[in-house]
Amino acid sequence: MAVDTSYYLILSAAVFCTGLFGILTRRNALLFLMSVELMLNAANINLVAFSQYYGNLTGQVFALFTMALAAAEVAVGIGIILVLYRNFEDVDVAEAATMRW
Amino acid sequence: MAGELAFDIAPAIVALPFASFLAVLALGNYMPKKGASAGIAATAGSLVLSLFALVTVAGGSTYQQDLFTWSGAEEVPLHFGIFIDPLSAMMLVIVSLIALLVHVFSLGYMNDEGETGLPRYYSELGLFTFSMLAFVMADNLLMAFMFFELVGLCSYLLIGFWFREDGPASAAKKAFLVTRFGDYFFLIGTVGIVATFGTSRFVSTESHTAFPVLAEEALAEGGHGVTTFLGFGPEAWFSIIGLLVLGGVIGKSAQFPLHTWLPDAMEGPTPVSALIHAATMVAAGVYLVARMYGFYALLPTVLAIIALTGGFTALFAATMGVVKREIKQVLAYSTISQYGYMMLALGGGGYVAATFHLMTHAFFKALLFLGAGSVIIAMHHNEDMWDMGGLKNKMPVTYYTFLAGSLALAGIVPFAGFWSKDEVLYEVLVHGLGSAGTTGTILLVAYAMGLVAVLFTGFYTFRMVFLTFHGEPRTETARDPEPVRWNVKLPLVVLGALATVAGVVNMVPVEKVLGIKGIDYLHQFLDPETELVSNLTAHHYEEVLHDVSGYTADATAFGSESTTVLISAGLSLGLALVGVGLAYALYGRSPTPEEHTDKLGGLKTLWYNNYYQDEYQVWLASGLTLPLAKLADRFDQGIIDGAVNGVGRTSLTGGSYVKRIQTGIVTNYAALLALGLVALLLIVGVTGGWFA
Amino acid sequence: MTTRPELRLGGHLAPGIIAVALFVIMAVVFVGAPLGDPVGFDDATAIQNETLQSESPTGDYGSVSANGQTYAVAYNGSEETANVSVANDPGVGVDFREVDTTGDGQSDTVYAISRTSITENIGYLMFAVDSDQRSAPGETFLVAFEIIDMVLVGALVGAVVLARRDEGGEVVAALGLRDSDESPGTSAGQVAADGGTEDGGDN
Amino acid sequence: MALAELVAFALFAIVTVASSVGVVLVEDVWHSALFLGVALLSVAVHYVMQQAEFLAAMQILVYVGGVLILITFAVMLMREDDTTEVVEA
Repeated sequence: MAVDTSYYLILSAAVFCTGLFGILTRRNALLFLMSVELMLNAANINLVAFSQYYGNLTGQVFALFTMALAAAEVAVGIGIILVLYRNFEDVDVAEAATMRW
Repeated sequence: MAGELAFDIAPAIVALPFASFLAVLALGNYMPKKGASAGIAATAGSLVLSLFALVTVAGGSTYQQDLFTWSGAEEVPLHFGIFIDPLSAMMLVIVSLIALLVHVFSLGYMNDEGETGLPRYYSELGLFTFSMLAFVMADNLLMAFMFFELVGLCSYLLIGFWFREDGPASAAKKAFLVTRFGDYFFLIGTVGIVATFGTSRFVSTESHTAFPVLAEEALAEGGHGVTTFLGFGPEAWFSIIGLLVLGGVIGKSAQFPLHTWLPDAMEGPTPVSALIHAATMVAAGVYLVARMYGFYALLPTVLAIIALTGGFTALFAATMGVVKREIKQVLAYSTISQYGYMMLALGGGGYVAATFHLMTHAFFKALLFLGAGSVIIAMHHNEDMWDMGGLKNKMPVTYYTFLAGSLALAGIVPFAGFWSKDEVLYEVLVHGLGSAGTTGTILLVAYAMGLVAVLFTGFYTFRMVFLTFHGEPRTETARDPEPVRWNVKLPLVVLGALATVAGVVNMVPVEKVLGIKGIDYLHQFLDPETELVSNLTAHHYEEVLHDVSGYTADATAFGSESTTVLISAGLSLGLALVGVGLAYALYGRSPTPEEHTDKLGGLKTLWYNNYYQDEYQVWLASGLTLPLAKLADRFDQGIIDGAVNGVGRTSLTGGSYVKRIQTGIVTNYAALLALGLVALLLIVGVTGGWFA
Repeated sequence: MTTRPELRLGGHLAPGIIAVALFVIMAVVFVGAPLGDPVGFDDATAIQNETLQSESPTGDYGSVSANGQTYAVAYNGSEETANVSVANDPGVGVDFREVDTTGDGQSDTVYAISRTSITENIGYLMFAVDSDQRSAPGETFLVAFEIIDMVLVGALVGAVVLARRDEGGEVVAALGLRDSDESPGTSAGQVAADGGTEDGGDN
Repeated sequence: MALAELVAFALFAIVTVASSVGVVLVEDVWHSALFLGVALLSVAVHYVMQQAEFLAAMQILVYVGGVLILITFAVMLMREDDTTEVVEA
């Protein structure tokens, strides 16, 4: 009755790779944050899919935790990006290279 | 032994000058006479205690005490200890007496002249006296070495007392470096002795045996019981050690070729010159040989070298003294020459003679230096003898005491120098005549050099006297010299008396010619009967010299013993008188003497330039050692450091390239991560059959 | 002013090929992966034999699907499913329903129906409530929950600390009070956004 | 029924992937944020289809209601003005 689990896996892989694509191609820190959110969601889709596949609720509980951590991560990440913007007048991740070498 | 009051308080002999050093160093500016009083009090105390010890020793006691063991309590005990026997007791008296007189004289030479830095001066004098007394009292070679070094340091400080001028600073450095060059060998020799014998004691105690005794036993038993190194047999190895230690002696006692520092050391204050050259630093070398004479007596090769060095130095330095213009320079070369005599005596088997000459020389040379100091005060620190003349009437005390010292130096009977110098030459002569083979020949050669030096000694001494005191004054200053006070005259008078009569302690020729028994007091004194020093006595040395080194005294070569004595004494006295007469003929007869040095021709230049010793030593340093050092430096910098730096540079360069990976841009890291993940997935997938 | 979304294309997309490659690999693997039908979370199951017991079971809960309805069952310990027993104690999250499976108007089968939803089960798991009401398998997560709780608090504090800054010695924070006499041009939003431009300081 | 579910899945999968791609490809960060909202909402639909209704509710509450709002704030704070384009290298 339900959709085949491998479809969800492919969907998850697609979303994950889209997020990775964003990280690889964009230099805006905010885009980074959003791409990371996409990747986390891909992981969540995976968790939920396997939760249903095995008829075990652990996957769903884990996905909940992931959400909570993602929320926290976004809060801190945005704080960091704000400071970055304040110090460098920019949110380009390539500019903030003060600690390099 | 223990229980004698004089010995119980013996450490105070050393401690007093040290206390004076500390006190003057800390509080000198607030003390009476800027610290001179403390120094005088301390050295006077030392003198009294030393005399007390001397009297006790003369009564037949000796004393040895370990004070402090600072390392290797079981295997090789390295310790501080004091040892008082006739030799060291006599030396203690000489050192403390001269130190006391020099302190008193300094009142006139330094305080009255308004010098600055007097607390420094007196504290350094205190340290100097302390070091020398401790050196004399040392009961082992290592401790002796330490204080030997300390003496060298003090001489450096004192010679460079007027360090703001170029001359004294440079002279101080030269003295330090040259003596240190000798001490380098001394140090190796000390280590060698400790390594070979397991001890460096001069004196046998109940629990330990002295190293000369061990060496004697080892030679008798064919090398049993000692450790030799580098594959040498015991005799050769002992000779090497002896020569190494002798290096320090040659440096300190200003023997050829390390004598060059001594004339330069005249840049120091004149009382310091008196202290250094009469009683302390320079005497230390000769004293050291006398101290361990039981060891050297076993080594005929080393003895021959000592004798030749001494004889050559005596003649060599005397020739240079002939042409000098400055009064202190003449005295400097005479000092070198006289220490040559002492070495000659030691090498020639005349242990007592060397000690005797050490004592008399301490008196008359201190007297001459202090007299010269008095003249220098009078001449407003002009030392050129050609600017003097006619001082005889202006400063009679100085003149007569100086004359007594000069007669002693020249070896004119009956002044102290005659007796001691005569005994030196006599001992060498009889040993030279008596010993067979090369030993005898070498001793006779050394004796000949010493004998010729007598002529020169008489000449330069009285040239100095005539130029300084006789004739017409040649400058305004000499016409109206500055008067000197009691504190200058008192030491002169004391020393003048001693220089005149000190010979009576050992009138061996008189004894032998007239047959009066028992007036060779010094011989008896240095030949005590006690158990502790049974191997440190003059007759023991004589036996060892005869048995091991083949030294034989032949007093009857010219008939009877008294004939030999008379011939020897007459020869040296005659030559001395010839020298004096020559000096009178050239410089004393006319009230306005002329320089006769030009008649010497090429010799004059050679002597003026001190045989170019300085030049060749400088060439050794700058022409030979410096290029070698530069070569070594280039090797070190280029090859060794180059390899090390190369390794560092390689990793630095490599690192600076590799670090380019670390762009600091997140995207690059993410790309690398993703690429790695892709590769990993591909590998795992292909090997795991995911794509089947 | 509203603008249409414009795509940003160009050479900078080149590194994205890695992501595409990753997707291709993963897709190939997933398509070829031998995954069967999902188990799912069923609501009810039929009682195979009508041995109903009144006492509370002690084993785990499971679920069975039958006729479009899902029923909860309680397995009796480690025994086989043949010995299915369903408790009718109201304290256990199972209800009973008689169902006519043959269509003859007579109830012929008893179904046990889970009274606990997935959400309720999530709650039990998350807070480790060892309850009879649990009807779905899974582990408990109380410790992890607490840890994440702490992490969230830390994150909140961290975010606040990051967002505030000193302005002339005075701490200006998002949650702090602001002086009313400050220049009107410096709104809270601007302070946070372009902070540091006025005095050049970053904190 | 199964077909209907498959169609629904395909539909929302397309929406999810398309809006995700939109997030990373559009020029304007603000548009990215909007696309992200769409993507998160469609993921919530997928949760519902997998019997994770509670998770779906949380997805909407936490992500769309919290994270996305935060991101929106950040985007707005960092826009220099409306006419110039967003800071982007």
